[in-house]
Amino acid sequence: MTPAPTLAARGVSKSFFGNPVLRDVSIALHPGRIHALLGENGAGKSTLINILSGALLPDEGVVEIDGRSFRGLNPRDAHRAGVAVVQQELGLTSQLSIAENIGLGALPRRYGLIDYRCLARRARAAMDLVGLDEDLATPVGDLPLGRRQMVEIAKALFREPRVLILDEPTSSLSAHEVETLTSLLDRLCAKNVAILYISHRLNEIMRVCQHVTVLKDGVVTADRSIEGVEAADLVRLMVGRDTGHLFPAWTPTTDRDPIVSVSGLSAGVLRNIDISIRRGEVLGVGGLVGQGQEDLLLSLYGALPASARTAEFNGRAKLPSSVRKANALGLAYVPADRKREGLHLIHNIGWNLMLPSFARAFGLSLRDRTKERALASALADRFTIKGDLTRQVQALSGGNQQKVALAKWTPAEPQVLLLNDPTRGVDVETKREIYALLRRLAGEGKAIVLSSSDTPELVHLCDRVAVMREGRIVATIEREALSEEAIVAASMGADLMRTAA
Amino acid sequence: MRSTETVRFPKFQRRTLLMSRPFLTVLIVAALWIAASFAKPGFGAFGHLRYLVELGAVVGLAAIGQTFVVIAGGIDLSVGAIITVSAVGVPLVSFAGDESGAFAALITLAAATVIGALNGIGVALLRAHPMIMTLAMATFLQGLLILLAGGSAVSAQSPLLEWLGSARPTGVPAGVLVWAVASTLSLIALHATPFGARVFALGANSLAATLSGVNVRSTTVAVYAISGLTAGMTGLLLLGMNGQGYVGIGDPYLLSSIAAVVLGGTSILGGSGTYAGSIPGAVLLVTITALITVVNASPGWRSILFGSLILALLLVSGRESRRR
Amino acid sequence: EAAAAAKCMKGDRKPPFTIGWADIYSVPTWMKETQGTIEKEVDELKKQGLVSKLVVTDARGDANTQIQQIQSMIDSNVDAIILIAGSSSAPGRVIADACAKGIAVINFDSLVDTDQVTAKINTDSEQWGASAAKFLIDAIGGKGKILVLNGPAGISVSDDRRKGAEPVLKANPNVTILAETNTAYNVAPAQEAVTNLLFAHPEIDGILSLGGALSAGAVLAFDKQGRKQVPITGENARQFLELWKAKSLKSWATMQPNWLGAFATYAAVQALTGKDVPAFVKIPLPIIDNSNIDQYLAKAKDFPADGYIYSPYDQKLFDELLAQK
Amino acid sequence: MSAAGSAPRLYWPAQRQRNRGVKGLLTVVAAFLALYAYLFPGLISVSGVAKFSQSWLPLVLVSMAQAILMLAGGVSLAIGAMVSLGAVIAATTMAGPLGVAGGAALVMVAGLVTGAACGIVVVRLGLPAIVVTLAASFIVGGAALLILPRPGGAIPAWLSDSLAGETPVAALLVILAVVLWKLYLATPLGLSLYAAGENSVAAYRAGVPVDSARIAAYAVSGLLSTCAGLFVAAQTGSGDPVIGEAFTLNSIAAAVLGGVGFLGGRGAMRGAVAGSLLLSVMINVMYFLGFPPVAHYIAQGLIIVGAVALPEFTARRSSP
Ligand SMILES: Nc1ncnc2c1ncn2[C@@H]1O[C@H](COP(=O)(O)OP(=O)(O)OP(=O)(O)O)[C@@H](O)[C@H]1O
Ligand SMILES: Nc1ncnc2c1ncn2[C@@H]1O[C@H](COP(=O)(O)OP(=O)(O)OP(=O)(O)O)[C@@H](O)[C@H]1O
Ligand SMILES: [Mg+2]
Ligand SMILES: [Mg+2]
Repeated sequence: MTPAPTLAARGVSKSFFGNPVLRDVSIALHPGRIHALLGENGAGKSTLINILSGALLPDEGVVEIDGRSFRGLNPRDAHRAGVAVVQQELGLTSQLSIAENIGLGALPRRYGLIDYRCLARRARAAMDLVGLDEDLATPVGDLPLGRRQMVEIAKALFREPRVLILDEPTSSLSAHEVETLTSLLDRLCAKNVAILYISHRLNEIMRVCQHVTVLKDGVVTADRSIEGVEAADLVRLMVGRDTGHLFPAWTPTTDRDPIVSVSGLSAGVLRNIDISIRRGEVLGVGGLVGQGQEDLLLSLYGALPASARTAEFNGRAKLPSSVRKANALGLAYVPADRKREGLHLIHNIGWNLMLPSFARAFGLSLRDRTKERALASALADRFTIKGDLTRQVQALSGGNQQKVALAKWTPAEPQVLLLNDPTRGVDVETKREIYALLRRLAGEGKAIVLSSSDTPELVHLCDRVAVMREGRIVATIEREALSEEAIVAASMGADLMRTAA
Repeated sequence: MRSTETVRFPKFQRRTLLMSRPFLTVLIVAALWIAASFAKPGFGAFGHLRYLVELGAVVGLAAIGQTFVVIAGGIDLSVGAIITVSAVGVPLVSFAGDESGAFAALITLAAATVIGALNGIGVALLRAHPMIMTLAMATFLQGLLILLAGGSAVSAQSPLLEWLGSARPTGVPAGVLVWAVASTLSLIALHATPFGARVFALGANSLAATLSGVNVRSTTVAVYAISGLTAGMTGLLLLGMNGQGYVGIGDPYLLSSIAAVVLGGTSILGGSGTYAGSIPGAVLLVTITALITVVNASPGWRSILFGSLILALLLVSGRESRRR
Repeated sequence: EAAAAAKCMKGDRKPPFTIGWADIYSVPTWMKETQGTIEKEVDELKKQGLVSKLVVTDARGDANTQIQQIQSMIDSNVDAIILIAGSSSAPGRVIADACAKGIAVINFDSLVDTDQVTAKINTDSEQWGASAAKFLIDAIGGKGKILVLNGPAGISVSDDRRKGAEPVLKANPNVTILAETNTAYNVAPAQEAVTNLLFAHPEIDGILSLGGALSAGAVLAFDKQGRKQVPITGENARQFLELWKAKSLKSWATMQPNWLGAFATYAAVQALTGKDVPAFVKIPLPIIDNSNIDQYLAKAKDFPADGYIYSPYDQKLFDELLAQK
Repeated sequence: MSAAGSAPRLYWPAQRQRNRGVKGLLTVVAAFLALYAYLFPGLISVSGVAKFSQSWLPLVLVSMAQAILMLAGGVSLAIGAMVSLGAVIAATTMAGPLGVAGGAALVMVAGLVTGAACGIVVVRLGLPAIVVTLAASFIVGGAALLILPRPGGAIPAWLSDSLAGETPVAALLVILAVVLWKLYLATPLGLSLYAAGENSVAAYRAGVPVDSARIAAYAVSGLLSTCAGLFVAAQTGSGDPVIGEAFTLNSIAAAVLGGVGFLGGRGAMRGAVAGSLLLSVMINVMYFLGFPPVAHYIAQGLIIVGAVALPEFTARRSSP
């Protein structure tokens, strides 16, 4: 006989504009248990947690807190009842300090004013829990994505929740940060907090969680203890069929002449970088989060003012000085922060897919709608973006948004693809598709630069991995020597390697 | 692939049209006209409605550029000043050989376009906030007007301006014809060309637009240049209609151009909207002004009535959908 | 040793003087013309060694900025301030400060309410309204339906002119006011308003227009809509006078002469040099009617197309005006 | 303030961080103030400060009123009309039976209520702020005309003398306004402004009282505007129903000049205050430099663009 669930949904259904997203879903979160919620992109996970936390109202069904059912639950009530949600990457106010962000919505007060002393103390405690050592007063806008994610988590912990819901908390975290988080979850679990954990990284799920609910197309396909379940089983439950290996077979490419080579590159935090990118390879860029990986990609892409001693781009001896020039040289870039940098959320999917073409075309020519539709449909098919393309991109689930951000470059037939964490928030099945696509493109002689916080991805997919630390490339590891340990060691610094050796 | 196409791009639904802001705004204008002509006989006379559309043309022309700029995520606070400079500047560029006045008009329009482009350059290259840049430009132009105005003893009338101000080919005022042509061109540019798509991209998310290869600078300069051009056209039309340019002639059109754009459903935050809404938006504004004029009340009450009407119509014509 | 005769004067200021001209908004053509007469007068006074410098500020239509600029004039210790007030109430205190510091303050055109000035110079706005109403009522034969066009609401000039017309209108119960408008003193808004009113009122017998370029707008509106012109009052705007002639209107106009600026400058120097200057100089309203319109139009080309054709002036006229009690 | 100087330092360091965006502007403003003091040494005296701060105060107040709204993701075109409303209420009541206290209370209530009404319409009905406040400017302006159809009314002389006399009360009022703003921002409702302005959906989900924060911002903004009107009335000794008109655009200019963003959550109040100071001191500097009006216009345009563009230009761009 298990104790009563702290938070539960009973027979919840929800549809958007007539499209059912959740159908008769029930889920129960128990104290001291880490509960995994699994499903493909668009399965309805975020919608479900939005309902659980009062951000959305269900069409049918009820949310229960400690056995009491709520009809019109709103976020403030949910907070008061001890439910805290870690939204992914969206909840922070960039101008306010880390501490103020952590406290927002639950600020301690004295005489009606914010008690900054208390806030500082408690925020510091929450930050310590997640391993944030930044100054309390740092504006959140200054932080790289991964750190912001940690702030989000600290913000949830600040409220000392009884129920903690995490929506893909690890997708922008480095291996080290993931470690911190998992041990933290274990400790919370021991303190009888009920935890709901969403992730597309199955190995994490297998390691961290005790119970799993699988959603497929808005219906619960499994609700069971995780004991004795294989990762492959989970995938089958999510996808509805057997799938192959996550990573495609790696075949060495023969075409090895560099398409881009730069020496002495300086830009943003980058200091004197030498790099060459070869046709037909996937060049990984690894390291702890925020060591200059993004600046490297942006400066190659002409989006960041940069200088270099020598540069050779597809036969042209100069760094591209603008994005347009980079595009003309055959470069394309897929940003990590798809909502801010990659997509136009208020515009529809088809339009987003066509935007690079609009950017290239002669401005005052007439658009050919028929051709646009055919092209957009073909792209959507190829990247398995389902459904109506006239919907706004913001109505897509996170993973599907990422597919749009990738797919839109295909018509430009880029020679060099600069990818900044392209599989963040993407479900296994889509990941598999993306990986296969990348290898296929490499096989066609394209050059691919893959910056990733997901170390296994670097190990299994790349021909070489450049590891960055403090704006420099500290090691370039060839295929033969590639392993997670090697990458982590290089990213933690030469000193560590020496002591390790 | 027919079937996927219809799934991907479902047939246009009639409800979508009926719920669209431009259409609602048209309905409101129509309703207002009908109601007013019952209340005030004479208001709904053909001649009067025609006159209202003619007045709408003035606001509407200025709103063309404003729509482009607002969709691109900016705002142009210099339209009033550009209108005035164009109207006042024509005599200065008139010369003896130019019988029809066409050259003077062309030079004026070119100058207005250049002024607009300068706004764009300030916004794109100096990274000055659009409000600051265009406000500063309006200030410059005021200074220019001190030099220009009052010095010209030349009358500005020319056959072209005469035609603009009073001709009615086939019963349609010339200004309305010009407006119709300009509107058609703008709608095409906005919705049927890659340039238009870039304007929307810029306004919705300029960072993502840059990273998608959109030339943000040239697009920015272009939209402000368009705004300068249409403000110049407004100036010429006003000059024709009033027989005389004067300092301050453009002032009322700054706020009304913005109001027409927003009443027509274009988001002031940029990235979404259509000029198709600004057209009825412009007519709506002049209609309200006309209504207020024929109502007998003290200035205070008239002002209150005007504000309340705008508010009430805004309530009907729809709400700004929340972003993000 | 000059006696300090005029108000505010302490007799401690020696020529050549610095004159501060606190303009409310220098861009409109009427203001530009006024500025022209001031500069001409200053040049004249410079030749006589009485004035050394003219300092001009432009408040861009904002009464608060004007206060700030007058304060700067006091800070820089100008000898005289001539001003058109942006608000009849707002600059009162700062002007009183200037007066207390022995600066000659001459206020013309738009007047302030305070009496802490050396002199105020203006035509009589109420008389303006009354004369205009009288003319119109005579012109329409003492009865009929009229429109009243007035300047912006909330400012004292337009309010005073309307107030002046009121008793005359009251005394003629057969004259009905169909509608009243308040717009800027400009052609376009007046034309727009009158056109709208034309459709609402099939019968209009006359238009009482209280200044600026409103009348030109009204005439254009009648013309464009093919309505027969009606008797109309107006001001000396060149465009209106030309339309008057071209359309053979039954009309009457008066003016706010631009040379008030020159006169204010002259009066300031008179006060500074110890002469007596009356606290209020009432400028008789010059009248334009069919008898003298041709004289005005003959001078038209000397004036801007959107400007005002003002009556002639000279120093003799100024001296006479200052001598009146 | 209870907040200051806490053990793990937070309040002041966080404040300091917010200075970064306005450093360039602050330098420009300081340079202009120095130039002004050089051109007019009389500035550095009690009455010099008094007079200058009197002309600056109304602009500071309206710039703050505008900046609050812009931080909350709104904007107001009704600021000028609200100033006029404040002025006419003050001028019609203070010399009457209500007295100064009653009149001042009425001015404040009018500002709070009108502001809140605007806020409720914008926030609850989801209408675009720019048109709602445009409509409000006509309604409020009309009300001001009804209360006082032409300039007039009166403010008791002692009040005018104490607020706008030879003592720098206005400078103290600027300080008071800034301190009150700091206090407001140190309340949960005040701080929520930033979150509500930057990303209202996320803020709502995080339990931030988004709607109340925004409506409160409109109310505070209205209060500041009518108080500016009260001061203008006191400064001039009377009321004028159209005295505020120029403040609408000036307030926007000052706020944007100060780096307050149009989309909400960007910038800081100190920027808006500095922006208004620049706009105000510029007028005096140009006077003492002996510029003719044409040069005023040109220089003003250049200074405004320069003050925004220069820091932007020199700052190294660290993001694309
Ligand atoms: N507000 C909305 N309007 C329209 N459709 C929506 C809305 N919210 C969600 N959807 C749709 O509901 C479905 C479920 O979305 P949801 O965000 O819950 O998926 P998810 O399981 O979280 O996916 P991901 O793994 O990609 O985050 C998607 O198809 C999405 O397009
Ligand atoms: N106007 C809107 N129309 C449609 N969907 C919207 C709208 N506003 C918000 N959404 C929501 O945005 C969601 C996508 O972003 P969000 O970050 O909320 O969820 P997510 O799917 O979990 O993304 P991620 O996986 O990156 O966390 C959609 O699932 C939908 O619920
Ligand atoms: Mg999701
Ligand atoms: Mg997701």
